[in-house]
Formats: sequence, C-alpha cells, structure tokens
Amino acid sequence: MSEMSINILIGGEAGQGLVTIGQLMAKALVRGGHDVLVNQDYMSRIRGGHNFFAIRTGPEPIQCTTEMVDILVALNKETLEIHGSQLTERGIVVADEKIDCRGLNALKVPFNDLASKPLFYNVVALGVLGAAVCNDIAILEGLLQDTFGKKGSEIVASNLEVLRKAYAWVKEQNFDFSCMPPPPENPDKRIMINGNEAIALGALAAGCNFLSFYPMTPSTSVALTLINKGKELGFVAEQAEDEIAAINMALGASWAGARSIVTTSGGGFALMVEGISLAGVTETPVVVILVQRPGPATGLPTRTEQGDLNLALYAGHGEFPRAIFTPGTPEECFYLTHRAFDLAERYQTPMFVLSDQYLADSYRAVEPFDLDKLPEVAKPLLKPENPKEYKRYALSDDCISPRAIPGFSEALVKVDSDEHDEQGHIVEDAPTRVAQNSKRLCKGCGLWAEVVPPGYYGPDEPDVLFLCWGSTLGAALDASEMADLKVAVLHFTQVYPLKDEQFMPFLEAAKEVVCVEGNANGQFARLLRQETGYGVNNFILRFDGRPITARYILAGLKNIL
Amino acid sequence: MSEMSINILIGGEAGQGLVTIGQLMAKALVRGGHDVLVNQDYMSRIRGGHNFFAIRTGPEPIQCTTEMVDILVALNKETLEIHGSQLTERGIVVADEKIDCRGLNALKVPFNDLASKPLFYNVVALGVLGAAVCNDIAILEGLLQDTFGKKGSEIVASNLEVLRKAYAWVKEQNFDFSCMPPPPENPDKRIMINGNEAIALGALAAGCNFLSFYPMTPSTSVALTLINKGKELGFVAEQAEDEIAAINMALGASWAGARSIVTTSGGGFALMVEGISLAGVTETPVVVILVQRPGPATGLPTRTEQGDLNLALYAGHGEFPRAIFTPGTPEECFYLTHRAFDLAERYQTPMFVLSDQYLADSYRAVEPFDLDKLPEVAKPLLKPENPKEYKRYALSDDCISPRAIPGFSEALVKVDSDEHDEQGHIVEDAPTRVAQNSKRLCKGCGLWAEVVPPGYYGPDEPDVLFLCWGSTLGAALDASEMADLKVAVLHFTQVYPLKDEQFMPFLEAAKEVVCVEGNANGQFARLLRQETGYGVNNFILRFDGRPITARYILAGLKNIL
Amino acid sequence: MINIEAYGTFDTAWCPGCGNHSILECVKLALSELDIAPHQVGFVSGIGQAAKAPQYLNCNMFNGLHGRSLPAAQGARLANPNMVVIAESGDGCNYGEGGNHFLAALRRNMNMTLLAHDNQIYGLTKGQASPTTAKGQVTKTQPFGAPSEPFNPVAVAVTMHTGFVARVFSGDQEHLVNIIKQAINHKGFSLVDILQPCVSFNKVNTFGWYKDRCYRLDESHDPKDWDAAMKKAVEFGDRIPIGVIYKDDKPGFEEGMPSLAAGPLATRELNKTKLAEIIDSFT
Amino acid sequence: MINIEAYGTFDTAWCPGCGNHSILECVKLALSELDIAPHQVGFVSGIGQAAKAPQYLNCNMFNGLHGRSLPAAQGARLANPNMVVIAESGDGCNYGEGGNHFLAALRRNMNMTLLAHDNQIYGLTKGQASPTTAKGQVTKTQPFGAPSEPFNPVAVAVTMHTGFVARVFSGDQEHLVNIIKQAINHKGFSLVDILQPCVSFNKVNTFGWYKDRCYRLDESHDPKDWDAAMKKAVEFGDRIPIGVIYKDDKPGFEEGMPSLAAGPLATRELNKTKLAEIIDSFT
Ligand SMILES: Cc1ncc(C[n+]2csc(CCOP(=O)(O)OP(=O)(O)O)c2C)c(N)n1
Ligand SMILES: Cc1ncc(C[n+]2csc(CCOP(=O)(O)OP(=O)(O)O)c2C)c(N)n1
Ligand code: SF4
Ligand code: SF4
Ligand SMILES: [Mg+2]
Ligand SMILES: [Mg+2]
Repeated sequence: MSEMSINILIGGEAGQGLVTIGQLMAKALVRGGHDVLVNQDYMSRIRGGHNFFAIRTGPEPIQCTTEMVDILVALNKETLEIHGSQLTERGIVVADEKIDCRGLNALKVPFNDLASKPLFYNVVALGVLGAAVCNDIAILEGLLQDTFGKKGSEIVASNLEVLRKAYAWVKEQNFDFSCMPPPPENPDKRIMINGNEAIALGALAAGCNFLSFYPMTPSTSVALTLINKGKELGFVAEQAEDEIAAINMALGASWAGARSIVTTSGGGFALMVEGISLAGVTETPVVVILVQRPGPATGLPTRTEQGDLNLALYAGHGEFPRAIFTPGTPEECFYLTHRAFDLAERYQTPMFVLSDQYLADSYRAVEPFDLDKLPEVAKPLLKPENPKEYKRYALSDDCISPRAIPGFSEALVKVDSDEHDEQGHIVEDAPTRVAQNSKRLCKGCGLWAEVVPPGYYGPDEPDVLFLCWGSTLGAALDASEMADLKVAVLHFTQVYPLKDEQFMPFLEAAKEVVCVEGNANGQFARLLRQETGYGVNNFILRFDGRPITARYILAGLKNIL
Repeated sequence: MSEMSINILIGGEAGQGLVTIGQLMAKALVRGGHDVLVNQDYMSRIRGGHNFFAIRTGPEPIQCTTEMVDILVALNKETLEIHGSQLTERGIVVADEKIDCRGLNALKVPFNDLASKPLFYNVVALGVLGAAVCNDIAILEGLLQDTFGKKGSEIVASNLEVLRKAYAWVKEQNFDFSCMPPPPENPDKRIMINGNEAIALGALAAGCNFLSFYPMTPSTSVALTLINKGKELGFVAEQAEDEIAAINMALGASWAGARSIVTTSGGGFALMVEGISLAGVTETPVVVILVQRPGPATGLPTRTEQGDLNLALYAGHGEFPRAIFTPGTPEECFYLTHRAFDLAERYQTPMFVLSDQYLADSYRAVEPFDLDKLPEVAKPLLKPENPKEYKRYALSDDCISPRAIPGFSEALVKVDSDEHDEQGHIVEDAPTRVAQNSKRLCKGCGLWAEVVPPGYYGPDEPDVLFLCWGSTLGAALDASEMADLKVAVLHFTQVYPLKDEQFMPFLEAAKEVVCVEGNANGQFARLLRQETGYGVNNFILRFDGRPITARYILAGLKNIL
Repeated sequence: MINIEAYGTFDTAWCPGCGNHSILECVKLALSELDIAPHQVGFVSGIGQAAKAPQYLNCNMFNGLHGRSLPAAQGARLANPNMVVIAESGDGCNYGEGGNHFLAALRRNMNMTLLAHDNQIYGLTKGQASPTTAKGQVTKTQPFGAPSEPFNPVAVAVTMHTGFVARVFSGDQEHLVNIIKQAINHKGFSLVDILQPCVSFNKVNTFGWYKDRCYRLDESHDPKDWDAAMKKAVEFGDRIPIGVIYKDDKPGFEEGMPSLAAGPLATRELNKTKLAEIIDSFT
Repeated sequence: MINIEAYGTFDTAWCPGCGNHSILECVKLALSELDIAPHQVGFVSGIGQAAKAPQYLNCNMFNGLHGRSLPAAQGARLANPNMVVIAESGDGCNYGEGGNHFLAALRRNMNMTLLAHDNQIYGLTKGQASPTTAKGQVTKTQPFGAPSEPFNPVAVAVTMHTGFVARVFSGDQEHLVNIIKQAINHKGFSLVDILQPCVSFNKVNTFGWYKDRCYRLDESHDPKDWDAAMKKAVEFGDRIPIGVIYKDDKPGFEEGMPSLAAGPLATRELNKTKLAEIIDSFT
C-alpha cells in the first residue's frame, strides 16, 4: 500500500549530475526511516539528451514506480516539457529561477546565488530537495560527510556550507511541502541497495571469489560492485577481451577451484551460449547473471525488458539441466543469487539469475542481509577419498559425481567437452554416451525436487490472478491492491524448472488469469503451457523499454475485462 | 516397402578408403536403376578406429537404414567382430583371404593377388562387390572413367585393368549372391545425392551466391558443395576466422546485395546467436543451415542427433520472427532450402534449415531436380521508386518495408542494430520502439499464413500415429509399414511456426500418438504443447548418436503399448 | 567535387569537446574532396560512441554489433566491389571484442578502410579499460590499474605487412583529412588509427596529452621501408609519430578471388543451364 | 626426477607419422625432467587433433571448446597460482577461432605456457586452410588457393613483447624438450609455436619441408634483443630459425593483481565479518 507515498522526479541532461543528487536524496530518505523505490531512466549517451531519476518515497512500503509526479525537480526546461503533464494535483515544481514554469506551483531556486560555483549546483539541489522532504538536516550533513570524507575536510566543509545555505533558503520561503508525509517513528535500520548491488552481495555471501566479464549495460554495476566491494575480500576479477573469453575463463577458474560468476546482458549472453553448453557437458558450476534490456541486437541498451527468458531457457546446444531464478526485489536478488551458487555447486551445471534494467537500477530500502541466517553453500572436494581411483564422472545413484579440484591431491581431474567416460576421457561408443547423457539429464530431477515455489499474494479464489515473474512483482502487487476487484498475484522467482503442484491450484481457483510480462510474446505464459499444458488467455504485455507500472496494468485490465 | 532390399555394409579403419568404395558402389547401383540409401558411421579421427559405410539397396524405394546386414565387406578383422552379429540368415561376408571368417558364409578375396599394389585395394573391393551386386561391368567401368578421367588415360587404364580382374575373379567363384535382387527394367534417370549436397543445390537454385562459413562436421560438405559446384556460377565463398565473423559477414553481404547462406553445426551455431538477433532487428535476409550432431559442447562430433531444435527456435536475444524447416529427405532438403531463401527475402528475417549428420551423409537415388518447376525467388530492389525519399524501415500495412540495395540509386540504405526509426536512425523513444518492434513481429503472421503443412502418410484413424520431424521420416514410414497395427505417420518439414488446423485433426483421430525424436527431451513434443496445448504422452527417443531405425521404433513401440 | 553539404548535418549524442566531432567533420571533408557521393559509400560500424559516427552523415549504413564491424564490412565488399566501404568504430570494438576480426582483416587485405577512433577507453559503457589503455591506468573496473600491456594496433598491422597503416590525431584536422583520403584511395586494407580524447572518461590521454606528443612524419620517413615503419609503429610515449607509417601495394584479396570479377552480386542472374549441368553431374 | 612412466602411455587417435606423436613424447620428457608430477600440472586444450594431446598423458585436464583453450587456461591460473598451467592446441584453434584470446593472452602475460601445434592446416576437419596456411595453397575449400596472407604468431608475439617466444619443430626432439622446459620455467606467458607435419592434409609443409628449412638458433642470437628477435621472427621461407626467438623478464600479470597473493581460491574462506561491514556500507 503506497497511498501515503510521494514521487520525486529529478530530470535533466546526462552529465548534469542528477544521479548523484538522486542517490544522495534517496539515501537521506532511507536514513530518515522512509521507504524508497527508485526508477532510473537514461539514454545511451554520456552527456545531453534527457534522463530522469524518480524516487517514490513514504513511511510505508513502496512496491513499484509510478508515472505520477509530486515533486518535479527540473534541472532544465526540457524536463518541464516532458514531465509537466505527469504532475499530480498536489504536484510541485522545483526549478532554477530562470526556467519559465508556466504557472505551475513552483519553487524557483536562485541556483547561481546559492552555489558559489557550478560545481556546487548538485549540492544546492540536494539542499533544496532535502529541505522539502527531509526535516532533519543532520541526515543530509552526515551523508555529505560520508560522501566527500575521503576527499578531505576542506571539500567537506565547502559542500556543507552550500548545503546549509540552500536548506536555510528553502525554509525561509515557507513553501508548502506538506505532501511529503512525516517519517515513521523508530524506524528499523535499512540499507539502500539496488538489484544489481544485491546480486553482487548475494554472490559474495555465497563465497563467490571469481568474476570474468565484459562490460555491458545494464549488467555492469554487478561487476563494479563485486570488484569494488570485493577488494577487501580478496575477490579476483578480470575484464575479459570478450564475452566468450569471460564464460570460458569462468569455467577454467571453476575447474581449478574458484567459485565463478559471469555478468552480462542480452548480446553478451548470446555470445556465451556455446560456453553454457560447455558448462553443461563438463558439469562445471557457474552462475550467470543476465540483466535484460530490450533487443533484438543492440535494441534499447539502457532500458528494460523481460525478453530473454527463452534464450536463457535454451542457451547451449544439446541437452543438460539448469535452473533460472527471477528475483522481483533486491532481497530476492540477494537470496536467490546465493541459492544459485549452492545449486550450481551441488548439481554441477550452470545456474541463471535473470534480472532487468528496471530492477538493476532500482534502489530500495532493505533490511540489512543477515549472513548468519544463510544456509551453507556446498563445496567441492579438495582431496577425494582414494585419489588414485578418482573419476570425475563416476556414475552413481543420484547421478551426481563428487567434484574434486585438481592440484590438491594426486587425483587427476579430467573434464571434457567431448562425450566422455567416467574418467573424463573422450569416447564415441553408444552405451557410454547414453550413460553419461542420462546422468547429466537426471540431475534435472533433483533440481525439480527443490524448486522455489512461486509467491502467492492476495485473497483465495480471486476474480483476477496476475501471473508474473521477475521485476514486475511490485507493479502487480500495487495494481492488485488498487483494483476494485478481488485480485491476487502469483509471482515466480524461479521460472525453470516448474513444479506444477506448487501453483496449479492457484491457477484453477482464479476466475481469470492474466499474464503480466515485459515482452511482446508472453514468453513465460508459453513456457507455462509447454510445461503444464495450461494456456493463459489474457495478457498485459509491455515492450517499449519502460517498466511495467500499476497504472499500466490497470489500464490493460480494463481492456481485457 | 523395402522388403526386396539388401543391406551392404563396408567396414574398416579410417583411411582405408571405405568411403570411396562405398560411394562408387552406391553410384553404380543407382546407375543400374536401383534405389539406394546410405548410412555413414565414422569416428572423429582421420586414420584408424572403426568406420562403416552401409548401402541399403534394391529395385524398390528404400526409406531408411537398417541394422541388419546382408553383405558385409570387412576391410579388417575388427569389422567382422563388430558387425558379425548383424548378419541376416542369408548374410554373406566379403573379406581378404587372410581374415579368419570363423565359419561364416564368406567370399575370401585374394586382395594381394588381384591388386598389383596396395593403391588398388579399393578398386579390387569395388570390382568384387560390383560383381556381386551389379551384373553390368560397363557401369563400373564408366564410373571409374568418370572418376579418374581427369587424372589421365594411363591411370584410368590401370584402374580398369584391376577392376576387370577382380570382377572376373568373382564370376569364376560361382559364389551365391542371389540375395541381390535384379534391377528394375527401364528405370528412370536418377542422381545420387546426400542431404548436404541437396541443400547446397537448393541454395544455388534459389540464386544464393554468397557463403561465409567456418568448417564444422557434419555441416562442412554443404560448404564444400557450394564452393566446388558453385565455381562455374560465380559463387563467392569465404572461410571466416570464426562463426561470429561468418554470420556477420553474411549479413553485411546481404545488405550489400548478396544472397547469403551460412552453414554450421551446434557449437558454431551457438556462436552465431548474437548475429541471428542482428539479422532479426536489421531485417536482413539470411539462410542458416544447421546440421545437427550430438551435444552438449563437442559431444559426438561425427554422429547424429536432433538436439538443437530448441536452440534454433530461440537463438537470438529479443523477439523477432523466423521459420524453421526440417527436411526428411534429400528432395526436401533441396526444395525447402530453396523455399527458405524466398521467405528470407520476402520476410527479411533469418530462416533456418535443420538437418543432421544422418541425413547429411545419407546418399539417396533421387529424381533430378527440375529447375523449371521451381517458383521464382523474391528479389530486393535495386532502385526504389523515389530514391531520395527511401526509408529502409517504412511502416506499412503488411509490416514489410521494401528492401533496397545500397549503391544502385541515390537511395541511402541504413540498417541499424539499435532500435531505429523508419529511416534506420537510432532512437530511444517508446512510440517508435513499439511501432518498429510490432512491425517486425507482425511479419510472423505472414509466415504463419504460408506454413508448409506436415506430411500425413498412412490410413485414416490409425491405432498409432508416429509424430516426427526431419531425418526420422524414413524410419517412421518403414516402421509404420512393418508394424502389425494400423499405423500412420505425421511428419513435420516445417516445425516453426506451427499452424494447428493443419494437423490437429490427425492428432485427434489417432488412438495413440507416439512422438519419435532423436533427442532426450522430446523437444518437438514440448514445442507442440507450447503452441497448441496438445500433450503427447508416448515417446520413442534416441540420443546415442545413431540414427533412428524402423527396428528401433518398433522395439520402442512394444514398450509403450 | 561533391559539396560537403550533401553529407548533411545531424545532432549527435556525443559530449561537447569529444574528439569524435572533429573526426566526423574530417570524414565528410575527405569524402567530398574525393568526389564520392553519399550513395556510393557504405559505412559499417559496431557499437560504441565512435560507432555512432555513421549515424551522423548521409550515407549507406550498416550499424551492426559491438566488435563486428569488420566482418560485415568485408561481406559488403565481397558483395559489391563498386562500393566504397568504410568501417568505423572504437578501440574497444576493433581491438577488444573484435580482435580476431581485426587480425583476419589485416590478413585478407581487402580494398576498404578502417577508421578506428582510439580514445584508449570504453566510452559508451562509462570508462572501463580498453585494449589500448595504458598499463596501470586506474578505472572503476580496474581499481588496481589496467593489468595488461596495451595493444598497439599499428605495430601489429605493420608486422603483418598490412597494405596501408596510419596513425593520426583527431586534433590535427588538415592532416587527418589528408590521411583519410589516402587511405580510401589505397587499393587494399587501410588502417587509420585515430587518437582521440574522451573528455568524459579518459583523464590521462587528454587533448593536451596527445597534442604535446604527436608530431607529423615528414618525407624523411619512407612508409615502404618495413624496418623504418616498425620503428615508428612502436614509438608511443613521449613522442608519437602521426602520418602514414607503412604502405605496401601488394595485390588485394579481390585479385585472388576470380568469382568477384563479374561485379556486384546483386546484379548477377542465375545461369540455369549451368546449374542443370551441375545437377546432372551427380548422376 | 619424476619417472616419465608416471605420465602413462595411451592409444592415440592420430595418424601414423603425424608430428603430434613426437610432440606428446617431448612434453612428457620435459615434465619429467622438470620433476613435475602429473597432479601438479593442468592441461587446458581446445578442439582439434593437437587439442587431443592432453587426453594422452596423465594430468589434470580441461578439454574445452575449439578456440577457447586460452581463456580457460588463464581462468585456471587465476584460480590457482600453484598450478603449472599448459594450454595445448592447434594453429586453427589458437590463431583462427581463438585469435582474440591469443592477443589478449599475449597482453596479459600470465605465468603459463602455450604449446601451439602448428601444422599450417585444419587437421581434424579434414584439410581446410588455417591462419598459418601459405597464401595460394590449394585445399578443398580453397580451390583458388588460400586467399589471405598467413598469420605469423611468432612475429606478432614479439611485436607485443611477449615474455617468452619460441618456434620449434616437432622433428627435432632434443631441442623441443629443451625449449618446452625453458617455456614452463619462464615466469610469464610463453608461446611455443611447434611446426608439425600433418601427413594426411598438408602435402606442402611436410616433414622434409620443415627438416630442410629449420635451423637451430645459436648463442649469436640474443633473445633479449628485440630488433634481432623481430628479424628472426619474420624469417619464414627457405630458412626457418628455431629456438627461443625472444625473451622479456618483465613482471607478469599476477604481480599487478594483489588479490592473487592469498593463494588458491579453493582454499579461501569467506570473511563474514568483513562482508557484514560491506553490507553495512550501504546504509
Ligand atoms: C556483445 C556486446 N558486449 C558489450 C556491449 C557493450 N558495449 C557497448 S559499447 C562498448 C565499448 C565501447 O568502447 P569503444 O569501442 O572503445 O568505443 P567508444 O565508446 O570508446 O567510442 C561496450 C563494451 C555490447 N553492446 N555488445
Ligand atoms: C565452434 C567450433 N567451430 C568449429 C569446430 C570444428 N573444428 C574442430 S577442430 C577444427 C580445426 C582444427 O584445426 P587445428 O586447430 O589447426 O587443429 P589440428 O586438427 O590441425 O591439430 C575445427 C574447425 C568446432 N569444434 N567448434
Ligand atoms: S564519453 Fe568520451 S568518447 Fe564518448 S562522446 Fe563523451 S567524450 Fe566522446
Ligand atoms: S590429420 Fe594430420 S594432424 Fe591430424 S593426426 Fe593426422 S597427420 Fe596428424
Ligand atoms: Mg574507445
Ligand atoms: Mg592445425
């Protein structure tokens, strides 16, 4: 329920620092006890164009972004033109005094006067906005301290001065910012984190210690977080020459004892497809983080979509098992990535975490992850029992062969991209092929037995059930609460394999099932029909590169019902 | 019905020339009016190991290979050990006199005496076998003439001498070769061709004039045929540095006016996945020939499987239309490849022809393709009407924009891997994205409207309906005729898109539907359920790298019923 | 001469002060001075800031995948030997993701030009080390400094006896135009490695940094002398020679491919009689 | 010294007379003479005839994808700095499909050895031109002759100042063993390009062809002299120098990566306290 929330949108050109302002502001709100949910919209360019950073905030849980704007911080005129129509009735504009606000309810800020030089425009904006929505200047001061501390006390002092001046100026104006609800009393401690950062932390928590990657928006910040936060943990990262190198390097490392991750987006993932197959046949653990953006090909590189589910499902020639996780929140990003590592190690096959640009860049206030509550992640063997007799692909009842790491005993660890015998040597005969291929495929049954059940939210026997996966969770929840029907949400955080008994009763109990997906083909609905025979007839799809919102869903629902 | 057929298996080490003997023998049989069907089984090595070349032949149509052997030509002892148990009751062994045939009915050939030097062993084998199964030595002589003609008359003469000597020697033995039926009278003219050669000819017939490829078994012979047969047609071919280069080169060429093909197998295709997506978004025609072999990864490089259907279906990130053809015979290889080019040009999107090693290497006797009966293949525009106003991605009712070739008028032809406007310029706005993405996807409806219907063979309302696709056609047909139930076959030569009205009545009319596929997961059956909701419950699957045969199907059927 | 206005003026998505602006201008100048009309030229690019260049002039354009401009460009060359083919992309595109294609293109020596905008950084993805980034240079993804030796495309091209090898600087426009013209005129593969400041992400190799180091090669340098060329190719430090480093007029790829002689593939007609004979050869 | 028998004897799938047999023997000799036990060494290979080599000796093995042995090998190195890592594959694998990885590996200069069996042909796929096939050499897929200039891996490696660059001939076993030992001992990336006859598909570069041309470099050649090395690197015709062409003891990749100092990744324990602090830093 985000009834009490407001939505702050900071808009301007790339290069104007709106992300800095936005991040600091959001963090201040979180420190103040508010919930936040950020939606970042940016172009595939470094300067110019039009970007925005929207913070939805309030004292109660926020589930998704919204088109409506309550406070529009316009760093340029264009922002007003583009977003003016999104202002709510109570909507306020904050803009430089030189911008013509055409009669809108605007706080016109004398940026030039408040900032001694253009470098400080950002801090002015922060001070102004902070005064509007955060009644405790100490929080803002602390934030600047944390941010600029490393740069020396002089820098901190000059920033603080500007901040205080801007803050004070706003207070003098007596402008009505009452749309901003007060913070809750005694709020719990929260961290502010986005989907990509949460994935990186989940990986680190699972003992991941090796990354090979090639930069690609919107996945790069997973790598950045691993590299920069992992520094103190002895994390090893290498930027590869291309994505093919990245996946093969990750597999070589995994064979030699690393816990490996690769991070990429659509086109980069496409290049990894052969390597995925190598992971499958060699039974080498690897976790693939695929942060989706709209395709085909380069498509819309900085926008969001859920268009690569099919590719993830079938990436790799030949047949081998896998699991695909599709978190809907940063928390789920953290826990499911952690889980992916455990499964990758136990089942010795590639695991996938699918996110998308919306979730990747969406900061949220989150309860700090409790490391002690995490299950232990499985480990390979350093020294198998009878090293001399060790067989990497030993046949066994559960189809899982003990995985030894080479170099720590006399065991020879042979992995092979060709079909192979138990030792790992190349073979061509039919019986060995059948034995090894069956062994690999049979691991899929184990995976199936421990599928994460979908989340069911809402009343029993609803009029409408929203079927969704991944980042659309929040929008579906919001929409379900806003609709004047009895609506529930069935959200899949694991889309493959599917275990029908976990959800078929929900589908059957609902009057109408509506599939909500961020793609044009309803890829998940098709998968569902493939796996269960259950056909969905109603779709709310979006493929314009923008995140699905509650309003979008409700509008779609009107067309359907 | 292949009741009157016999099966000749020539076995030996790689490097012993068994393919040469086999090809010449098969050709002689075809020239003599017999039908033939070849199954080649070889290891991933150049010398040594064990390979065989099996020719099933007879006066009536042959549909598939068989495990049973009537004439076993053993070029070494191992062949007898491996294949001895496959001999039929009437089975005969042909082997060097030094090989111990352990009481089998054997013609023991004095190879050393008959061949003046080891170089001629092959011709001796041909002469001996020829005498056994082909009563007209003139055919064999003509064949040697054709084969060695280019090397000069002396070579021809010495080969002919050996041939005649071997032939005469056999005739002297009065060995009983009566299992070989006589040739038909007045046979129609046939050519001998395998699946890969037929694909190459189909491409040439469609005006294909550009190939970029990277060698990969079992696809290489498509490239070889295009290169060597295309020489006189001005065909342009380039061996690329890798498969990524191959697909991108083909697309660049296609943009600039070539009719492009790429040929590959599983792992190579995996590397093309990003390029496929580029073809989709740029709307650039290309035909992809994917000759399957067992995976994952390197798998069994010289064997057969139908394991890459899923990958072909979803190769490429993002969403765009495609069609996938799965010929079951060399004739279908020819005609469907031809069709793939026409569709690629008309719909400006990638088209796929899926074959596999079995079909690729399987020579058959085929009616010569009649070029005059082929439909015209669509062509792009050299000069669009108003060159100055030309827009590569003009929106239109049928969602297809006229495709101009750059350089032949003042029209500027801009294609873009980013989302783009009608001109082809990069854009990021939502409405243009929706318009262009919808335009691309809407082409899929056109493709759906002209799907090649599956072939239905056999009685109405059968007890059992074999559902199959691609190379398994012949085995399914043979099995349907051999079974003592009322059996029919539904064979898909186009597996995507699927048009349910073309086949649902057949599925519903059958008592039992049994899916026959050369993979472990029943990929086509899953696709069928995804597209239609129809779930198949009975499967006969094979994934040991060997072709599905009628006996294999019948054995599987026993387990099911 | 074709008026430069025929090449149009477009809004770009580049940062103010970026070297790309200057390169774009020089490309237009070179084309117009060479009297090449927009529809005669085919620009093929990858993905990156540099790779956007063909979006900003009137031309035929194939804006393909990151790293893959060279194969597509060569495909276009093979399809239409009358097309002036120019591949244009960044250092990451050509020497990173596309490194294998770079090597293959040098070996093929087709008649085309590669304009490699070399800002020694990944611009569009916000500042990771590229293959030409100096060893030790700190970036967000290389907090301990770029760990590898930088790639020297010019030296590798000279090693491989590439037809035409030049290094230039986006800040020396007159020189740049001249070299681009020579490159396009050369009948074989021409590499033009264009040093270009990235004002947003490369704070080391700035305009001033290049300006201070780059000096034009004069007549004393004989680009046909391989040893001399190699010396100049590896000079990249306090002094950076710009100009034509190496030149070899050996026959191009096209001359070894008889099937190309018949002209553009788009105008070919299928010879059905010959094809029928080919089918017959399977008897 | 480890007894060579520890490395075992296996049936191979190679043709009789193939140079691979000799190389395999020399590899085993070198390892045993260096006193390296089978479980201490990790062989990483691609796909091809050469790439089968690790199947035929006792060792840890990662037999990966065609063209991708180098990334996997480097991944292994990064995961375990105690492992003796040897990548072994053919010319097609390393310089064709894997060309980009070859360049990157030269730039990284990790402590590992690449044994590139260079038969100047694609053996396993039956005789297509490889990147090192001579221009004009006719094959089934190149009926007009290979259209590109051959790739000279040694020259490119020298150009890039690779740590250890050698060219050897499979037919000179004593020499080969010696060079492999030096390569393994070198603390940085070692390229050993091994000329090897393919009796089945390369009828030009036969045993005799190599035998007639290859001559051992003697002390007069100083591998630390880059100019001299470059001269020897490009000598590939009537005379082919074999031996260590170039050597540079510059610091390896590992030294620029502080996180590698803590030893093999497999033995690391997660520091939960630090991680909790990191999580806290998001407050
Ligand atoms: C397959 C793939 N991987 C990664 C990317 C992301 N990407 C886009 S541009 C770029 C780097 C661009 O660097 P460069 O080629 O030097 O061009 P610049 O922006 O510096 O001009 C990357 C990594 C992509 N588009 N495709
Ligand atoms: C992605 C991919 N493309 C193509 C192949 C087919 N293939 C296997 S080995 C080989 C060439 C081998 O040549 P080289 O590396 O020189 O090794 P050689 O057999 O000559 O020792 C090729 C093209 C493959 N296995 N994988
Ligand atoms: S990021 Fe760098 S390369 Fe890109 S436009 Fe800006 S200055 Fe130029
Ligand atoms: S084909 Fe050539 S490289 Fe391969 S084993 Fe035979 S001789 Fe050796
Ligand atoms: Mg760059
Ligand atoms: Mg080779």
